[in-house]
Amino acid sequence: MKLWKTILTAAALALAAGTSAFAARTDLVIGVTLEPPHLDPTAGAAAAIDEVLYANVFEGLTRIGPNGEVLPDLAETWTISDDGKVYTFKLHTGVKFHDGTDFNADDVKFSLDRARAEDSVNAQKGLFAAIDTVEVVDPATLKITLKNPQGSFLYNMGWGDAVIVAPETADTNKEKPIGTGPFKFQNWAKGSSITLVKSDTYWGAPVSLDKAEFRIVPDAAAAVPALLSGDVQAFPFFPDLDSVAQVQGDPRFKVVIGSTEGETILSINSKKPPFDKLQVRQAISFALDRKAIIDGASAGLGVPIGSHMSPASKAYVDLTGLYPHNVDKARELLKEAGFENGFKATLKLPPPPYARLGGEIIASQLRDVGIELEIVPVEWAQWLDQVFTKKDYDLTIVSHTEPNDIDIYSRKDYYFNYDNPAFDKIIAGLNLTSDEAKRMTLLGEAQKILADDAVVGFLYELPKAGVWDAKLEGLWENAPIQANDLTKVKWTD
Amino acid sequence: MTLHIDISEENLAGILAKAFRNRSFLAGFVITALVAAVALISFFWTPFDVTRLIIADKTQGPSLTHWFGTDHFGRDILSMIMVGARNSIAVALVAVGIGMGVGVPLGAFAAARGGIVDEAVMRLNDLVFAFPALLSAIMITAIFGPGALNAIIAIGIFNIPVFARVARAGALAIWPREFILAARAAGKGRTLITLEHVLPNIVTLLLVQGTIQFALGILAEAGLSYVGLGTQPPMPSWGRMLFDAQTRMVAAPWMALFPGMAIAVTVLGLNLLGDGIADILDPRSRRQR
Amino acid sequence: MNLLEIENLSLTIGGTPILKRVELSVAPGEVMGLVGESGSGKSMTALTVMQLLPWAARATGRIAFDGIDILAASEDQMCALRGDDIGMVFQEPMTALNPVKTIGEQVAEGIRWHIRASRADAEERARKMLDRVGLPAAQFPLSRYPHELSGGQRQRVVIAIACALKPKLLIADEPTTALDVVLQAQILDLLRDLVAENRMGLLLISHDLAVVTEMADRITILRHGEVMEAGDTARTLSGQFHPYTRQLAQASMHVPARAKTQEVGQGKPLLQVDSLTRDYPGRRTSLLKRAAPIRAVDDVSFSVDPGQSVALVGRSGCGKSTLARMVLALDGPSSGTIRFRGEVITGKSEAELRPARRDMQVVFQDPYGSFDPRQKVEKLVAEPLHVLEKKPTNTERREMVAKALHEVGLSPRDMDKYPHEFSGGQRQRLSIARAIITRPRLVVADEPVSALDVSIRAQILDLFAELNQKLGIAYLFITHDLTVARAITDQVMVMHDGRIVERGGTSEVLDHPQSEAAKALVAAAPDLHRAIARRLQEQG
Amino acid sequence: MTAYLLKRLAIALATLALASMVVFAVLEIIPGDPARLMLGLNASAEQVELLRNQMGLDAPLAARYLRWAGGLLSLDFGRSYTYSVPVIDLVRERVVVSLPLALIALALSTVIAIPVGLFSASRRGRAGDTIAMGAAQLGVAVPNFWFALMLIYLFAVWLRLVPAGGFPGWSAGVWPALKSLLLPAVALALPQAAILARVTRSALIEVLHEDYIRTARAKGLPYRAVLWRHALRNAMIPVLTILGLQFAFLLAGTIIIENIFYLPGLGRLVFQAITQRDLIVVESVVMLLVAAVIAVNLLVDLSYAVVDPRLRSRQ
Repeated sequence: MKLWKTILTAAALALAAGTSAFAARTDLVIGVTLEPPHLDPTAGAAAAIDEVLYANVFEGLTRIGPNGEVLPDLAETWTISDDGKVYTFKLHTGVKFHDGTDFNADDVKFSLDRARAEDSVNAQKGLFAAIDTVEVVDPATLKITLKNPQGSFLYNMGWGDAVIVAPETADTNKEKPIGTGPFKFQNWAKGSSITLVKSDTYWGAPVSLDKAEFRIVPDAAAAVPALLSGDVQAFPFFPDLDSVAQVQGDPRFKVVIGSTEGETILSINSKKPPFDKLQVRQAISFALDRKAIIDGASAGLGVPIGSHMSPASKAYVDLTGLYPHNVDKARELLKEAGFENGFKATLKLPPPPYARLGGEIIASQLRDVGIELEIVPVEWAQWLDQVFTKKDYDLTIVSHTEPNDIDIYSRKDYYFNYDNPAFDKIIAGLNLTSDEAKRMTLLGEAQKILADDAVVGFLYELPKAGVWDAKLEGLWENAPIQANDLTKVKWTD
Repeated sequence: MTLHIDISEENLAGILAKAFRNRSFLAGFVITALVAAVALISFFWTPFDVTRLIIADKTQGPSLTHWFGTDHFGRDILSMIMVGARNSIAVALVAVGIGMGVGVPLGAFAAARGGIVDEAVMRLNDLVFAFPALLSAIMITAIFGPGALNAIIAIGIFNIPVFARVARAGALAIWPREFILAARAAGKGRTLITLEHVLPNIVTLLLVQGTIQFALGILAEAGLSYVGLGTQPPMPSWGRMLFDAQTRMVAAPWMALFPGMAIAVTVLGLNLLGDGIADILDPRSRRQR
Repeated sequence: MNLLEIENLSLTIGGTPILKRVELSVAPGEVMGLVGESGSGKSMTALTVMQLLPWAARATGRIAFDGIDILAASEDQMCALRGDDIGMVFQEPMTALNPVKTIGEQVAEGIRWHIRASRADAEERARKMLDRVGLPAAQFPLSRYPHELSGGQRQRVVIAIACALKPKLLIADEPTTALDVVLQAQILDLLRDLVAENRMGLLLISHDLAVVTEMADRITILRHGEVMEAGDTARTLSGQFHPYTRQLAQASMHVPARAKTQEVGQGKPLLQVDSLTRDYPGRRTSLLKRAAPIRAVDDVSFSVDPGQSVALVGRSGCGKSTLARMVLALDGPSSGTIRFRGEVITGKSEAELRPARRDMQVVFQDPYGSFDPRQKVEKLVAEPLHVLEKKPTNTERREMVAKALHEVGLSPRDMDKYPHEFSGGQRQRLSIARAIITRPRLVVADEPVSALDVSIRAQILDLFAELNQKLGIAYLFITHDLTVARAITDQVMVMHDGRIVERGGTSEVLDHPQSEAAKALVAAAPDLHRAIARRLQEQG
Repeated sequence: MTAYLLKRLAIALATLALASMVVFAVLEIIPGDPARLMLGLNASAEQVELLRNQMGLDAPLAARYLRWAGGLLSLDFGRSYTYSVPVIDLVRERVVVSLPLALIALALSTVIAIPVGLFSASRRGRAGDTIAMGAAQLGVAVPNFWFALMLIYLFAVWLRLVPAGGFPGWSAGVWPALKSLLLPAVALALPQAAILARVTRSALIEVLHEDYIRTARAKGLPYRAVLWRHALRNAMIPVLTILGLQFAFLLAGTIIIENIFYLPGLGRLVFQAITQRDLIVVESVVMLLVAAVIAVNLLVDLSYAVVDPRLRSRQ
């Protein structure tokens, strides 16, 4: 065996001769699971777009840092008026777009006005809802007036959907993105990879990579071989959590388990009988064994949650003790609700492994309390259509990865079909409050209400496992937003 | 291609005696019977309950308790393979049933009528053959949703032209025979002749094709389940098990190894059986040995 | 010194004895006839000489060819002999040639292989050889493919392949059995000339005593793998000392005892055919055009009286089988009418035909192919009962089948057997039983005895004759064999190129043919009496 | 000959036309609204309606079919919903992966299968035949995706001889590109080779029973020469038939293999397009594959005529 391997490897080396270089590497192949539908972050919701372009090709006024903090970007500094309504941004000068044109305040005004226009195709128009006017003071100064104070405004301006684009190239960014970032777009081999190269005209601190290729590896099974064979050197979002343990022991790789903003929940259609009964929903919560779910669906890497808030958040309140795994209690509650003999329902599962695997486990756990679930796997297209839009479902599993999104429970017509005026009031108050302490209290109350109502089955915070070559440094450990910021990435050789 | 229809001139006892002297047939028969037996036993007994997930026991290697190890949910793989056998067999069997049930009458009818009817049936066949089977199966399951039932339909549809072709070719080889002329001279109509004389004489041909399609059906079910469009959990199926195993190849290779072997062995058994039947019934092979 | 010397040859295939102590010799320039019924081991003897036996075959004894011990020869030595010193011609010309190679390639191949001739030389020699066997360059260039040739032409190509290198010994295994009598005569002439020209030894294998008598200097008679008798042809056959030889010779010349037919003609004819024509569409020459239609049956009229036995003779492809199928209402005519028992049966539906079918049955040539092997005799023989107005009960049916079986000389106990349990002759009896079960008035028999060995053939002809007498059934006998026609029919119709060219009393037509077609047929037909007479005459 | 070819051509075109209707009809009933998918979670009903209108999704069925079919004829396949580029560009990018892959696999399978089939047929019943055919039986029985997984772990992960997957593009050089197609080609080819070897063997054995083989032997040709000169060409028709079927399978049935090796080929394009409801891509690619299958079958029909003079002269 061993001998064979030696011989064959020698043969391989002979074949591969001439391909290796000894100087420190300046190229990187990053594995991503999903291919972006197009390359314009201001015109699509897909996280895959940001994963390639955010901070690399496109930049905003502000940006989100590795731990979710707001950092200055194209805006060098800013001042906020006392009433919290007027923001004055001082922009960097000497910034050029990749097509050679200059960047100035007009571009910012254009970008923001375009994003909040009536016919805008921006996927997150809500980010700009508070803006009243955008004024160009001079080419390096911009004044934004809000309709009312908004605590999260600077954070909002750091989203990928709020990056600055040039008016000349705005319409062609989907195919050929032109931004101000340290990397410029080179090539998109559809279905295969997207290549970025270093921009020579970058205004900021120079990056150390010359070339970055985002290789699309849609099949989780292919991730490990791709990594082991050296084809791909980094998977910031490693799709195959079960194999993490095995890669962990390998000195060639670094494994980083970080947090995300993904609250993974068992969504319940709470208007549809029997789920309109509180006892039924609570019974489901008691029936769930979160540890088993995390072990089975996320390789034991997730953190259990008791409400819709990331444990990493300052506002987090630990409510996991509210519904401990208790089959007897669950059966009792079902009996109270009139379902002594249980009932049947469907569980629609979108494609990600956390949903498909978690679904199997949950089906098995609910069977223990008498609820028979029929598992219906659906593609994202069907999920959006049937579950999200038409609300034609009983139960589903999905991870809500947007940061600070507890307000979704107050949205009218959201697919949970949840309606609680008390909760809506808290959210409304939250929007008008910029005082940090007050906000924390309100957020705590909101979490408590959701947990008490057992609106959905709160499962766990989706883990992020990053796996990359041990010689590589500078990649994000956590995922406050879904992005692969390459500005600080370098090889240490 | 000429088609040689053997008209066996022996009775059942003779054929059976020959069958058990044929190595292919014997090996195929033993394997197939074993798989069928395992599937049957699984209705009454399996080493472990496959409906219970015991996450604490997940991905354990083969041991004395779990001969083939456990899967990512702590289920016993041997038990899963046993239960999965009935699913694989059921899907393939029903798909062959659909193919035979529709294809054979169609092919026999085309051969009996000839002319425009024959042409129409054959062109319809061409049409189905023009669609790559797996691609179409994926399209069908995409329309109706994944699941064992839709997998059966998707696989079954593509069995129809296969059986139509075989039945037609077989029937066309029978129709010019003198005994058919004799039956026509006796005033029998096409339908009656097809039923009384043509079909009984192409049964063996269909049987051989049946085992081949059965084996292909098992492979197809595995393929569909492997891309996640076949049998759905919690029902175990071999392809589904491979689907679950694909991301755990390095960590838990036994999860892929044993279901893969179950598929290979079953398909091998069926193919050997088909070969054996063809061998036994082909007079030329007799002449040689 | 003999060219080929076979001594004490025994052969087993997979343990089954095929040949037992066979002795045979062929001298240069001599024609040795090897005669025997099917299964006697004639072909196996030839294949042993060629060493082309199946793998499981084991031969003992001695075969010497030109001083070479064939049984001890290596495969390489045999390859050198085959095609060079020993040539062989097979029975089935339609399948003996490779369909994807030109006749030129196939004839030249052996030449190139054996004498390492250049392609051009080999082709030139092949050309000459084809000219010699009667395939002139103008009509048959080397680039022809086998499928473009007729059966007789193909057999000439096979002979050209076998004789291309002027072998010392030619083995011809039933070279004319698949051909009609006229072609048979031509091919036999060709073989005779080639033997004479090159002083070849010829081992001629045949089941037909008359053919062998005409051709062979000496004769060896084989039965069940054993030599029954061997010797000078004329003396052996005229003397008929050995009982088996006598049995064979008599069966070959057998004429069933028949009382002269009832001179009928009273009332209407049973079958009346008027201006019957059948065209087959021509081949498609392009998407829209077709060649002119092929006329298989051309304006044929005749009638058959009740109880009358009529022969329809002609060369293969003359249209006689097509005519028979139309009479049986298995095929529709392009124009013309057929009346049966006075009623028109052309253009009728299957349901309307039922009454006619009751009175009209058929016996086919192939005793193996005419029974569905999946069904038992009872069901097979009872098949025509389908047309009865009243379906018989099970008991009635068994009784009827039993009676029919009895009438053809089989036991009613055979009812529960499968066809494969019967021999060829017995199956033809079954075939006849099936034909008479509805007590028909007309039986159409398409070459009913041509696939049978002579001794069996004699028995079946007797049965036909007996049934004709006993049940008054009229026959329409389709045959290419004039002896059969002579044996069993009152009237003969000669068919040529789709037309009936001559009709008359059997002996009248066969003894004094008027038309060219009939004359050719009669002249070509081998006749044992005549052949023996000629042999004796030659020897003085 | 021309009549034969014209007839085959006419049948092929009719099948193609019929197939286009089937494809169109089938995709009409796939659930899932492409417009909704493109706009994502937060789009309003009006936005979705607007997009549907822009994409021409609200036109009547027949009109849409005619527009689509007409487009196909002029090689205008429309624009991808998800990538918003012309479908023809997508196809062009993918074909340079799928076609070479299929061709390499086909060549590989032929090169392996024909000699093995010849070997087995000429040694029928002996040890060599039994071993070769046993291996072929196994080859047929093993699912190719499972085989692919095993290959990856052996050659890419353990021995690191070839890449585990991905395609560097032909611009990266012919050798690296070929290297990345090697393993998938082997995974595809071996099971096909097993089938082809079995067909070759049985076709040869069938032919070896023919009378003309005896004629050739009686000519003095040694067995080997008979096998090559007389048997092989006659056995080509069933072999060609299977080759034709296999090419169709290889070109289109690579969906699973392309996913395992993450090759950007047509199979994966269509698989992704189905899940993303990029119907215009699905329609076009499926039609393209169907056309390829029909074209290959036509080619096979043509090659019959080359091999068999009986067909050539049939008027």
